[in-house]
Amino acid sequence: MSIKEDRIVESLLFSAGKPLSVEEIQETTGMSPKHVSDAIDHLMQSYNNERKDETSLEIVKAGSKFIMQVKKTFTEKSMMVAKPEIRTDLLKTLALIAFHQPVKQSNLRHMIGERIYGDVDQLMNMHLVHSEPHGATEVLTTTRLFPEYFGIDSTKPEEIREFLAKKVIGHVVKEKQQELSKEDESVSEANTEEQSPQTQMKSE
Amino acid sequence: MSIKEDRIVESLLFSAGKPLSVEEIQETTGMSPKHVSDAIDHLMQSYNNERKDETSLEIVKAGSKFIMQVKKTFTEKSMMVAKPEIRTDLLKTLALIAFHQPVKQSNLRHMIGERIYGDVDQLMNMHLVHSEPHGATEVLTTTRLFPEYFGIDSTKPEEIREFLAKKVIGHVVKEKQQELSKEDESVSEANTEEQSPQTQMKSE
Amino acid sequence: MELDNDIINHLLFHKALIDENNDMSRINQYLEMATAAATGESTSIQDPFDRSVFLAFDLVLNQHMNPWDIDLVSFSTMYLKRAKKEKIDLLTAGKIIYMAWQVLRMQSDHLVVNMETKEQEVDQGFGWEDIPTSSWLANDDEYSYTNLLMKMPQPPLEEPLRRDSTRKVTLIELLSAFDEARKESEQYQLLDHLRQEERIILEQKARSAMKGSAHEDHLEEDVAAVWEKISQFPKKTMNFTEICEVDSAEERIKTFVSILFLAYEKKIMVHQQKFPYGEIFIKTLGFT
Repeated sequence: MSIKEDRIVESLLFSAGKPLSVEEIQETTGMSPKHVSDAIDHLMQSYNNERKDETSLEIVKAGSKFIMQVKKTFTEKSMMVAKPEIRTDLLKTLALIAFHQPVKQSNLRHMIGERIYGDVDQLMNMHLVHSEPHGATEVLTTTRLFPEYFGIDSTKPEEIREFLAKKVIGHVVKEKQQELSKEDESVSEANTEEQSPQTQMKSE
Repeated sequence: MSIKEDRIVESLLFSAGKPLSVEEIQETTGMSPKHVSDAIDHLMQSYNNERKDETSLEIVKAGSKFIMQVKKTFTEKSMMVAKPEIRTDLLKTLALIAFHQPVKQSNLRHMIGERIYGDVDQLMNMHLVHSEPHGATEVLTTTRLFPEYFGIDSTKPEEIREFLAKKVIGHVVKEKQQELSKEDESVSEANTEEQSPQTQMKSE
Repeated sequence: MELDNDIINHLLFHKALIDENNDMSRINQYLEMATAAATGESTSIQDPFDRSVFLAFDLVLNQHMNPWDIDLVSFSTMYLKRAKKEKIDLLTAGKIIYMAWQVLRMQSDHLVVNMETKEQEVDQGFGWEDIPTSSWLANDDEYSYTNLLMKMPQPPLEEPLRRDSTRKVTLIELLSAFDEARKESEQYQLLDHLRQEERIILEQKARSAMKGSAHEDHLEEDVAAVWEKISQFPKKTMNFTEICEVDSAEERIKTFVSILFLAYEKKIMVHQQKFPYGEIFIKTLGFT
């Protein structure tokens, strides 16, 4: 039943949300490697060629694995609805660590409470934060993965901190500018409204 | 460009991994509500009807939102890569609340015992159940997330109740039918055994 | 397999329910179908009436009989009358009601397609919607929704399989998160400060109230004794009455004060549903 096997592999590639190897698909489905490869071939043929203009999705080879993803043309919009891989609470804790590093865990507890312990565990599991014993507490820094992840061109904690501080200032300034420009817009809108009767009068 | 809009909405439904409302799609894409609804209609028509046998995916209405998900027939195989989150016991408690809602916590305690307190806490943490103080007890209802989470095409308690009743009766009917068909089999087996010597005799 | 007279009688009875415009030949057709269906699962339904009802629906569902050929209004009235008078196998009844739903669904689909409003006919008298399925399901009997649900191996709710995918977080999001974290941290520190001040005041008040009383010496012992009872309790949750075995005012106060202390020490969680005289529930924390 090759058609049914195509469907099973399709549902797997869809639900995984990450690249899957032939072995992984084989283990989950119990299909033979040949059947898995055939199914992937059929799906790629269908998605990327036959139905190319009738779908926004594609199946591509990523390294030795395969992934179902949104075509490049459509990524910009779809990115906006996708879930971020670090949930907001955890991201806040990560940001605090990155900005205050090297920072004692006990100090962070004073800042945000008991939550810090669980958060640090999770961030360490994600290899984004490193912890070093220091007396009765732990001193936290970001790992080498951190600058890589956020595209920061430095691995030194002090430089990362500085870079982020500058960015925050820039960010705040930019936000402020946007607020101001919005106010400007509403002012100019008000102006347009004022002008429009004149324009009407002119056209009359 | 309705075809391109279909593709954009498709890519959004694919990427979100959670139900999206027409408003959310509208905000992300800048499309008009009418165009968004049209695109969803086209996609549902294509996935769920025209290409029904050529895809393992479907687009369903979940509460008042929409989501792309794996068809039930293929879930079991793909479940291995994305495991279910809620344990059976808790799902049953939730199914009780959803059927009897609005229901007093004290009544549920009579049905399933002390366990209800812990279960309700967990379901509330998952934002699937809402609790409202009512005299000495709490009155429980399902939240708006409930139909979204399970892909139930209604937000009305009566319709949710009917959905659940059908599922339960459906299960009972299926069980009964299996019992009956087993009985039939054993009857027909017995018949075959009885007949076969006769057939043999005739052929002799 | 032979059809018994009862079934034929009941099929003839169905003839009475079928639209008069249909000719007699139809019933012969049904009889033929029934002969075929009789070899199927319907044979194991003992009650002839149920069997006939089953067959009637089976004809619609499996033999593609026109659903409008069964008059549900008169049929349901007859069926309910019978159900009230005699004890009917509820499993079979459930099955029939479920099938009736399906038939009703087919009828309504049919109705939508035809755009012919037969509403008036349906509105008169008794309809399937009047059958109290919800009360049947909400009852406390063996066949209630609750009991059926608890006996099912799988719950009626299934988690659909959706895409488990996430995207990377951007630097901008990290910066915004910092902005929010900074504000939240300020609020947290302020609240924490207030909480500590409150705590000190409360402790001072409690100490001065206890001073000189006989309770002061025994309080720690009392708390330890109650904690011992709670930790030896087989369940993680219990209520006040279970802990306070001796029913005297002194014992109740002793237990109650100890519970408050244990709650303060975060060893237990205390909650009450009916305020102020309802039962007090105790839940142990951080111990197994």
